[in-house]
Amino acid sequence: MNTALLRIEDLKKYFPIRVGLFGKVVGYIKAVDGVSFNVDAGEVVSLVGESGSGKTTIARCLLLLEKPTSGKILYDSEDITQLRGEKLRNYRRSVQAVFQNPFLSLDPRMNVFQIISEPVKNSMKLSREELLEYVSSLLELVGLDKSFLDKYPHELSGGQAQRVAIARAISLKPKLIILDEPTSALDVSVQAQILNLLADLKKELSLSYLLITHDLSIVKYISDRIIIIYLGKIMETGSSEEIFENPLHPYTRILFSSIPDPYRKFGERVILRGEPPSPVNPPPGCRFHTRCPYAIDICRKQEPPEIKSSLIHKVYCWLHTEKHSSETKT
Amino acid sequence: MPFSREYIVKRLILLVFVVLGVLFITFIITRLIPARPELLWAGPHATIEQIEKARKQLHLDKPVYVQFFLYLQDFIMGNWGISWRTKSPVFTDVLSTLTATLELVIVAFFIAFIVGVLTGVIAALKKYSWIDDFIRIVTVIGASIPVFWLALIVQLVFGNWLGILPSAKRVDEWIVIVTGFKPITGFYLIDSIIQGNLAVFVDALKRIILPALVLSTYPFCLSARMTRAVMIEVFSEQHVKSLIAWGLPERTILFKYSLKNTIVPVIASLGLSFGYTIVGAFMVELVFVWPGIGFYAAMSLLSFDYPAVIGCVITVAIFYCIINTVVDLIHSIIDPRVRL
Amino acid sequence: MEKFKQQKIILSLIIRKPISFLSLIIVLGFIVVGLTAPILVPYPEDAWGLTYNVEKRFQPPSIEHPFGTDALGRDVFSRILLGSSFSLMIAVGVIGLALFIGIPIGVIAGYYGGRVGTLLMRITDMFLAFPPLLLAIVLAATLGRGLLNLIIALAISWWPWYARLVYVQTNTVKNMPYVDAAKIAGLPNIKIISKHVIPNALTPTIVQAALDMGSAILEAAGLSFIGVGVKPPTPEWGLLVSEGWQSINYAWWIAFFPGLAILITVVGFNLLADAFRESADPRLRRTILMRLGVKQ
Amino acid sequence: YVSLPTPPTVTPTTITTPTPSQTPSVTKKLVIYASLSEMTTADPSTEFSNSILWLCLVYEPLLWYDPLENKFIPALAERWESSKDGTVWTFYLRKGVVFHDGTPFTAEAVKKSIERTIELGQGAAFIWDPVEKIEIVDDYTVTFILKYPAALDSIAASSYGAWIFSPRTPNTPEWFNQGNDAGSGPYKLVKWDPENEVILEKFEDWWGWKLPSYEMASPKAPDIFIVKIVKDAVTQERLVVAGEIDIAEYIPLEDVDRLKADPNLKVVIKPSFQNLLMLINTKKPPLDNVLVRRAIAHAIPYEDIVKIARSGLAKVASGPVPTGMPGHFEDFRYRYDLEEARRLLAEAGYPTGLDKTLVLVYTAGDVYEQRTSELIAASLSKIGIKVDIRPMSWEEQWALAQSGWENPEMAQDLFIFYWWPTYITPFDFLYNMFHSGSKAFNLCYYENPEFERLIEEAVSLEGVDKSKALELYYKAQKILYEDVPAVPLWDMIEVRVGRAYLGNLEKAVNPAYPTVIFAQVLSVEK
Amino acid sequence: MTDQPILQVENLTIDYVVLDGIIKAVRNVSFTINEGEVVCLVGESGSGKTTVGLAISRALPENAIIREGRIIFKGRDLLNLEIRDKSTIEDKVMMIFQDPAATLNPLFKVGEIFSDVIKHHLKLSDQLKIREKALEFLKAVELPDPERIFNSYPHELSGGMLQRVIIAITLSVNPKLLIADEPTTMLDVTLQAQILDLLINLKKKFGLSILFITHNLSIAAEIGDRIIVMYGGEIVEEASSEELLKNPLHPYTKGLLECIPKTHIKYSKLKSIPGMIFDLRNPPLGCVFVDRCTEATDLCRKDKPRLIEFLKNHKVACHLYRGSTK
Ligand SMILES: Nc1ncnc2c1ncn2[C@@H]1O[C@H](COP(=O)(O)OP(=O)(O)OP(=O)(O)O)[C@@H](O)[C@H]1O
Ligand SMILES: Nc1ncnc2c1ncn2[C@@H]1O[C@H](COP(=O)(O)OP(=O)(O)OP(=O)(O)O)[C@@H](O)[C@H]1O
Ligand SMILES: [Mg+2]
Ligand SMILES: [Mg+2]
Repeated sequence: MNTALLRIEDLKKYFPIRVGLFGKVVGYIKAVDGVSFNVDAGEVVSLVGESGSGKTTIARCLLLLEKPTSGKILYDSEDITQLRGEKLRNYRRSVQAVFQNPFLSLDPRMNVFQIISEPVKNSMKLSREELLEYVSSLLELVGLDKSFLDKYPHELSGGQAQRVAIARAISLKPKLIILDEPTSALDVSVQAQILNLLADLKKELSLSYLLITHDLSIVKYISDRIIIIYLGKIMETGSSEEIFENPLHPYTRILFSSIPDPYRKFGERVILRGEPPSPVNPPPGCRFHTRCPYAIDICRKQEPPEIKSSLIHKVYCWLHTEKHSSETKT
Repeated sequence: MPFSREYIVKRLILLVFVVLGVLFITFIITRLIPARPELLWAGPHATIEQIEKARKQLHLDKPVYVQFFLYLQDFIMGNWGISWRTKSPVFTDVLSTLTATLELVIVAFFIAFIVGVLTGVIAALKKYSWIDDFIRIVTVIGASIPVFWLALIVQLVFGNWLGILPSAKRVDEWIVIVTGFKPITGFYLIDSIIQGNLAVFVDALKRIILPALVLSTYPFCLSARMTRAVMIEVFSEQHVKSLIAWGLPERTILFKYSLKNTIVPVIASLGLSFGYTIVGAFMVELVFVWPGIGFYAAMSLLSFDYPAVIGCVITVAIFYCIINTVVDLIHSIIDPRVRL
Repeated sequence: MEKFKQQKIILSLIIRKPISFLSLIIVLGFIVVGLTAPILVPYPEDAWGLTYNVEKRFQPPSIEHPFGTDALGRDVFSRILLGSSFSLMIAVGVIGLALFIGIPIGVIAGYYGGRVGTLLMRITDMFLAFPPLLLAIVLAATLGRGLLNLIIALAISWWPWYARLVYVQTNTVKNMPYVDAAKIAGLPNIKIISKHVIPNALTPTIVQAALDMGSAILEAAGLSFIGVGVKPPTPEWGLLVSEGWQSINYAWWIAFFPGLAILITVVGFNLLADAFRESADPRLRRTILMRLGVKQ
Repeated sequence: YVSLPTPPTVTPTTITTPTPSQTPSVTKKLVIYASLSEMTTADPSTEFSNSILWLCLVYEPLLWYDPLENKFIPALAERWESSKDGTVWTFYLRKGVVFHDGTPFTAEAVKKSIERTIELGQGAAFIWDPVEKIEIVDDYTVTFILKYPAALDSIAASSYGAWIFSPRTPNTPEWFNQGNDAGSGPYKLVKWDPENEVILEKFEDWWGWKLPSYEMASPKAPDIFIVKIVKDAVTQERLVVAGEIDIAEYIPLEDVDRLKADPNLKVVIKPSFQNLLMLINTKKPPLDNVLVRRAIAHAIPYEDIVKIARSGLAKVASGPVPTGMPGHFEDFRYRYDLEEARRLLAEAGYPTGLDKTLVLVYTAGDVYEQRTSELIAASLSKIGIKVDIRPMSWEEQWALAQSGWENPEMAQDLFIFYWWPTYITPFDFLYNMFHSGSKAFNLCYYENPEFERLIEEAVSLEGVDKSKALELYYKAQKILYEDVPAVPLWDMIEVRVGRAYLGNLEKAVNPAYPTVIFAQVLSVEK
Repeated sequence: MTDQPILQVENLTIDYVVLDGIIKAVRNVSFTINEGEVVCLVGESGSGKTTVGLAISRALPENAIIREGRIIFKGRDLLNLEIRDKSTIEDKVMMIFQDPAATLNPLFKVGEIFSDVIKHHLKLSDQLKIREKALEFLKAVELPDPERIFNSYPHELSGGMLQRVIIAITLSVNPKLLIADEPTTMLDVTLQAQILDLLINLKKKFGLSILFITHNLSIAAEIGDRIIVMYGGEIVEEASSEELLKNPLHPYTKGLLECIPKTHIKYSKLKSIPGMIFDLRNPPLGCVFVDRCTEATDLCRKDKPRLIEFLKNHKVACHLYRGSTK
């Protein structure tokens, strides 16, 4: 696909487990274990999965905060881990991020002006006045006024702080913003404000988002494409509509039915049993088989193949292979 | 056991490294800082030949790294040199003085720990009351008192003015001779009990009270303050709150549940304070004429008796390391999350 | 019952404030006196040990000599007063030097990690394995008596604490999302260290260090007392106690008052530290507990 | 005061020992003596330091010397005589003496002991330098042939290196330092813990006990004598006041008056032959200028130093030979006169004082030296001489001073220094501190051939012509007085504090044997 | 479900004393819980939900002061109860907490704590019986291998399992009322569903009443019979869950409902509530929501609206609904 802004191919990230005085490696946490997807320009892709499924790790790899164990991350058909000099700077500018806890992502010792202007100062030559003007305009864009310029993070509310973080993220005019659970630390009323803002900014600045979350209600609201991930592997991916209307993977279905819904009464949901297994020794075959109510023999032995339901709706599940689809219905 | 054999092995390796480190530092201090170490080593009244001999003995004619290696070798062979003052091997000197100090330090730590934890618990329970304020002020003062000065004052007041307790020596010679007391382990309190010698026991006990109390001031205040702080912290932790919400009696919550959580950091801080206490013992022993390693070290220090000083330093450092290992072991026994 | 409890709490908080205030007064007083003592002393010659007076030996406290006179007939009060200057010098010197060594090591080891970091921290651990005061004593004895040597000896036994504290702080700060944000923005390491890591990692250390000055005074006095500190006739408090020890049966005031001066000063610092701990943010509290050896 | 921890039936100084050998329990007299410094070695040949304290009780020399009455007291020798030229000395030995190991004492022991001391060549062995050879005439007569005339009676009464010990024991340094003794004296060594205590027990077979008229023995002498190391004066005072020890060696001097008033105590004040000097580095400018040295000598407040440093318990020195010793003269005191000092300094070319700060070293921990140093510094500052006083350990101080022979610039300027005699002769003071042959202790780095000739001649005359010898010593000291290589400060007056029930305490102290208490003459009255 | 109130909270007002002032955390809160009913307490962070819960369990921290109010449980005022020992009350109130990993003392085995609770409340002393009882309840919360869990330390169990253990502990003493303080907030969506499911099943099985505290209106609507909305330490609205969803009255409740992303509409503007909560040390004179309310009038600023039953079984505290009571 030529329009792909960012292309991730078979990304793996293993964290070594070290013990002892000399840090002997006794095993690996397979946080991300062979993930491929792409983010197109102007698109919102959501990465959904339970805690520990590797969502943040993928994001950190994309942000060059973590070095992938293997696999490629292609930007302009070049592997970003190999980028140097101007190209690297260009990539850095194009991909920005907003994190979960706004208070932790703002330096407590800097005021709002310093926070937002820091990346700008680093990559553009602006005079003090220009800088002030630019930062003010960014603030305006995220719905804050000039009076915030010299406030410190602890003087801000959660929502305001997150707006500042967003202003910082857009200050370099990026193409893609990675949003790692941008609202999960905020109260519902504030969450809505931030989501609105993000939606507005996307339109105004023609941004792409990679949204990381485990809250499906947000996903439905904002994203074009959804990737369901479990224990470092993709389970299902497809357009937002397709997945919501026709979830194929059992895990996806269970996730959906787990979302509390004020308009649904209790008792109609599928309850998932058990806990996610450890990423150190992920189960063989399909990773989900230990908790899957529909698991059949082959799930325990062999990794499921990719099944295309439509051009972009893919699922990794034995139950949807020709051979086994009949068994699903039982 | 909540700790593995590997852990013990690891700690032993660590101990070796620590001793190596200490030896390295002492090597630097004794061989590289003084302008002419052989002069110091040969001691006073040394003849030219003796100085030359010392030079040979210190391997000063060899390159520095060879010197260090040979220094290590000597140390491992138990060849800690001959004290200039006592003319006997430092190793035996250190061993013979160690028990006196250990007896003093153990008694002091025992007092400090028991009384300190109790005081801390009271302060934590009576948080913000006048009792708490009082304890706070007393323990802050206690932690700020120069131990040598306290020793002098205590000796002056109790020994001289009030005359309540004897304020010098470990045991009275007369009683020792009268009763035919013979030290076995070197811990007089234990030895006298083994021999059923009440008179020596009482005398030794009387004589250890003042120095031990003085020496325990700092660890006592430390453990009281730690206990209070940690206890209050523990009280605010969810697991205590949940027990309260579930209606368990206060006694159980306090003495069974909270105390256990409190004890680890308190012991850890005590272990850390061992370093200060042992140096405190230098001064306390000096003032109370207590024939321990602190007294020995202080005397050696004043006469620049290098072999003896190094021997003491290494011994204390090894003990410091051992004590911190023990603290870790206790931690692992108490806290199941810690696997060693 | 509930009402009573509240009154108790409020009362206690009110009591705490004056105590904290008092501690502040003591510390500020100490600093001011330490800076101005050379001008203030009533008998400067006595204070500097430039004189003696046969007639005035061992005079008990009086109006003329509030703390009495010593074996050489010098005014004890003057000597103690001037001693505060030396204590201040020692405190600032030791802490300053220790920070000067400890901070770069802690920051480099914490931020860059890796081999160099491990090596630096192992060296630090090696020093920490030494009982702190003991190292200072041996060093002071080797270097010889004198103010500067005393400061060097104490600082060398002191820096590993700060190195470790800074190391831990740096490690925490290094993993904070705001540092990640700076990295994402493409800031070079030097800038990240100077703008984010140092300001955030150092504040608790600096506060801790300032409050450690009491301990520095206490330990310096201890060294002088056992005879490896400053040399006479420097009116350092520990040395004054040691000199007074000789005549304690005859003239208790010579040893008593300098000890009291140490006590009051150190209490001032420790009470202030206490007040800080009570009101400080949990981050600072954690670091203080860490210095006490509490594993978090 | 400290309550006595003894059981009520036991009096402080008499205790009952259930010794298995003596079936009925006997009451023994016990005396504890507190010593400030720890013991050094137990080898009588090489010991040159604090162990003299108990060696004097365990071993005996041929003679004792009482300098205050200027007489010798026979010990192992009953009589002695010398040839006219003072080169042949004959000693007639006491009969019926046995060593602690049971060996009878004969001339062989004398020869072997002294020869061993000479052979080992350590400690005070130099005192036997004049001896050419020792000849055994018969079992109880021994003759010393000397290379040059010398006062061998004084040498034989030396406090160091003159002990006679049993020829039947191994007599190696190791054997001695394991706590064995080979003496013949009134006490034998029971416990040897040089850092804490030394315990001596009465040797019942000592010849002196059986000799009622012998002045060095008392019928009520202690049965057990303990030397307890108590390292500071304050504690010693406290212990003796509390009755936990019987004799204190060192107490804070300002307390002497108070202790004198205590009816339970007895304070003995006796001159000693220990003196304190300030050695001047005569090789280092500006102190190589004799005028500067003289100026310094006049700028030292001798009287005040005695009052402050020793609470008056000392005498202002007059020359390096202490008061009371032969060879001491009263003519060598410097006048404390700041005007004169300033004048001399100006004459030397320093009208406004020295531009260099002088380094004065003294032994750390010695309060008398410290106070003295501080006074000197304070006083010299008045004539424009700045002094930096440095407390050092003796070892450090001495090592620094040693470097002065090679490189006087590196060494200290002023050195506060004690001396006390090995045996009673002015030569010991004058040679050791001022003769260029004595590199170890001539720490003024003083070289004066005329002076050296004078004292060498004087010492050789000591055994022959005492008055001529003294005349020469006078001349030599006159030279020192003018050259000022050192400033003698004070001659010590010693203080011992004992419990009141100790009779003869005064008699038990002898300035020729510093720090020794002759326990055998004590009379325990309770 | 009967209309018999098992718990009546009247005029509960609670302050916290802190170094720099007094936090007025809960003010004039009154509500009831009927037997067998699930009442949800909903509100933003800091609105005083936990404080109310703790007050009912009589487990408020030391610096909390109950200014006034009564908490009547089964006819007895829990606040006036002279007896310090809660085990003497036959009908217990038990509480479960937000963070399962922090609820159990990490230094003790699960079984040890479990046994102590049973021993104390049920006055049992036979270790075997206690153990039996514990295992029975561990089974009841659908934990696999109760024996192993009984002998485990808390850190050896995952969050979901721990929350089940805690539920087992609290249920083992036969409580009549269970206070669940955000028991699922720290858990993953899938586990959250498990625990909610379990709670509802157990409620039926043991005939419990539950005060369920949450900030998630969706959850509240799903499991609650009745919902109480709190804001800034006061109750602003109270109604059955259907009624509240259908017909929210208070502007705050309305806002909250509109904030929840609607699953069916995409990229539409979400409604949100502007502004932030006031400083709890200085609660406003008038309505608590006045600063963020789009419909606020002068009256709202001056006069505090009382909680009135505007519709049947639907109470609201807002001046908009003055006068025209049903
Ligand atoms: N730096 C690291 N070192 C070791 N393990 C790590 C590291 N970072 C993440 N992990 C592990 O990798 C796995 C995936 O973590 P990740 O943070 O990517 O999950 P996540 O999907 O973002 O979860 P959450 O929803 O909790 O944020 C987890 O098991 C985690 O413990
Ligand atoms: N122990 C305490 N000391 C002081 N203030 C407290 C204490 N506990 C709670 N508070 C304060 O009281 C107010 C109400 O707290 P509470 O915990 O009841 O709110 P909540 O509704 O449960 O919030 P959350 O959703 O965050 O749990 C808050 O402002 C909180 O900061
Ligand atoms: Mg994450
Ligand atoms: Mg809460």
